[in-house]
Amino acid sequence: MKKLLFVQSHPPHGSLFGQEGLDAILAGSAFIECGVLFLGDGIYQLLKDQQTTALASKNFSVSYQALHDYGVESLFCSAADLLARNLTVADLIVTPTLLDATELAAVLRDYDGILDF
Amino acid sequence: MKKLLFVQSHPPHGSLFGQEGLDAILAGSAFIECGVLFLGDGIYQLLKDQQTTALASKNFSVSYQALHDYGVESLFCSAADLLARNLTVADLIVTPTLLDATELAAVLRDYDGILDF
Amino acid sequence: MILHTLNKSPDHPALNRCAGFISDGDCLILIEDGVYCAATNDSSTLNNLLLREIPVFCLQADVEARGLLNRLNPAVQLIDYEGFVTLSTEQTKSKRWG
Amino acid sequence: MILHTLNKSPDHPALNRCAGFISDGDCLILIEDGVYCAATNDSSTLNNLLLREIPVFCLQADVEARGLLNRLNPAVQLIDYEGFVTLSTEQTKSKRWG
Amino acid sequence: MKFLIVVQGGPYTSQASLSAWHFARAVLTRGHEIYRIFFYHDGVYNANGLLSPPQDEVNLHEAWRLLAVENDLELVICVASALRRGILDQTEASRYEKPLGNVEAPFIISGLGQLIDGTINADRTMTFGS
Amino acid sequence: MKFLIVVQGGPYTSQASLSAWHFARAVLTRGHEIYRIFFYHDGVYNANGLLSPPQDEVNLHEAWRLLAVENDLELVICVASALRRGILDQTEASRYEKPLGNVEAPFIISGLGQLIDGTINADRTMTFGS
Repeated sequence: MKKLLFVQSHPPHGSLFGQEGLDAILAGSAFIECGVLFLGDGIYQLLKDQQTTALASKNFSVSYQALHDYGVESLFCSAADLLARNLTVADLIVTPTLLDATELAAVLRDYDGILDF
Repeated sequence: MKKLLFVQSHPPHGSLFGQEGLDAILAGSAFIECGVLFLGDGIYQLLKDQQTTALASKNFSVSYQALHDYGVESLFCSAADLLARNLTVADLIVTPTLLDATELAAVLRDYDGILDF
Repeated sequence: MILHTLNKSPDHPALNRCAGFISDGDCLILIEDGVYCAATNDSSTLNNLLLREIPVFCLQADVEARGLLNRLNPAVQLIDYEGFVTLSTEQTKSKRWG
Repeated sequence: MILHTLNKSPDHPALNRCAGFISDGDCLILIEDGVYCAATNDSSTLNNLLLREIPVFCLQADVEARGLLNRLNPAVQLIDYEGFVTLSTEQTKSKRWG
Repeated sequence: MKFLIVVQGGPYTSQASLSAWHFARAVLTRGHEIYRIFFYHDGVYNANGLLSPPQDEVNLHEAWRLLAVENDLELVICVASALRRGILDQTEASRYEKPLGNVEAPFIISGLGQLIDGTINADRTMTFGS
Repeated sequence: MKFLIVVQGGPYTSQASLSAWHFARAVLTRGHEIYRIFFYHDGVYNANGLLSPPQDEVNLHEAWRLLAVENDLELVICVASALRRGILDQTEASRYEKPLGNVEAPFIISGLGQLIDGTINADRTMTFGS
């Protein structure tokens, strides 16, 4: 195997999928080339200005800024998902590559393995 | 409190909500007048001919036949939910009362408390 | 009168299903991932509820945690957990959607 | 080529989302609550996949447990867990939807 | 007013436990009474005394325990939900021939009657689920 | 072929564990190899030795244990997922000053590296989630 794709499809804080998925991405980056695909509500993990003090939840999303230092450069999301949520890349902590439906399917084909969260 | 409504909104076997919800209904019937509302995929709990041997899951749905013996007579479902799933009451283990949107909202108002599963 | 709580994003069928069960005098509080339902102004389901003058609330801690403080439909009211408690005392019962 | 597994009923957005990611040569297996997606013949999403000659399978144990054996879209193929394993060896990787 | 709070989600996995805990504190702050907190479905995992989250995350087991001890609250977990999920007190552990349980006071294992009793005798029931 | 099986759902709560167990047995029946079974997220609850389901329900902990013992399989649970959910072996119990853990062999607590190693070295990865 050469490249591993992690798929984040849950919004942050409502469940632990995002946080434990990110842990897996960071672990993966030590062993192999990794990409991350944000699908559906998963893109909300990247929204700026998450203030978790009052909720007493962990603001894990800030750690996405460290992905670059871990050598994880390939971040993808669906342009349609972003648009449906009234978001632009300027609203996000890091800048994923915006893809259309054909390009998204190609990303799944391009990677040798997929881990879903 | 005079009457308690249990709402079943999950299909059977995929999660434990249906089975543990039914346990609560049976427990409730010992203390108070109970009604059951099947919403959305919850109506699938009542589908006949569930054969769980190969899956090794518990066929809890047959216990709905015992509700009558427990004094639980008020079973409701949405006519629209049934139609959307290509089902009729003949497909069901027990026969709930089919309600339209206005009648469903009235059921929620009519009961003194609601427990959701 | 019913306090409806909803904890799923508009990606899920909860908001649309819930809307049909909300009567005059009821109110709706969006909690957890439910606050995403108020993150855009173009949800026809939510706007229909607001047009019917159904009070719609968002739990502020959940809004802040998700970075949505400046993105909410302005017709939705922010409350804290104490406000949530007050709402539940004002209504006679509650129904969970999710 | 990808084996797509889907475990949610059509009430959830999984089926529609998944469909856009299925390429020629891929196949789809409906498991757990996913088998409800094949319980009606009028799912345009599923029928579009079948028209594109994407093979669609249902896990028989899940179908039987839910009482759907006589209610399935006839274009969907029933398989057991061993057939599921065989599919996963024939495709080069898998993607979970739910 | 007296509140029954029902927790149906496991700690961390869903936000249900955290929301319920915030709500319970607000009930007390507003001068109301908590009739009982009933843990059902995955909610019973909150009673597991072995929870050892990282130091930068809330320990929900400990948070419930403190809230109960300081305010004399009843924390009841459903026995049927608990047993199949491996949440046992010492009595159940002995019955099922396990070396040691993982549930201690103020969490109490009891039956679904406590859920029904709560809905009947509390003025309000609030359910938090996943 | 060698399979990595990833289990992300808790026993009973979701069907994920039951599906994964059926799939694992079929992998062996078809003459393939199981490289590892990795329990992540709520999947770690399968490792809890205290599971005591009713007699008419499958004991999933016991089902995994037997499958592993009879076929010499690796059952690995993620340490971070396990600790915050109160799933501890004796070593972790001692470290966190708990009287006794609830995890024993053939379940092994290890890190996420075992998940990544599995995806790299197995021929196929199959994930079961809630």
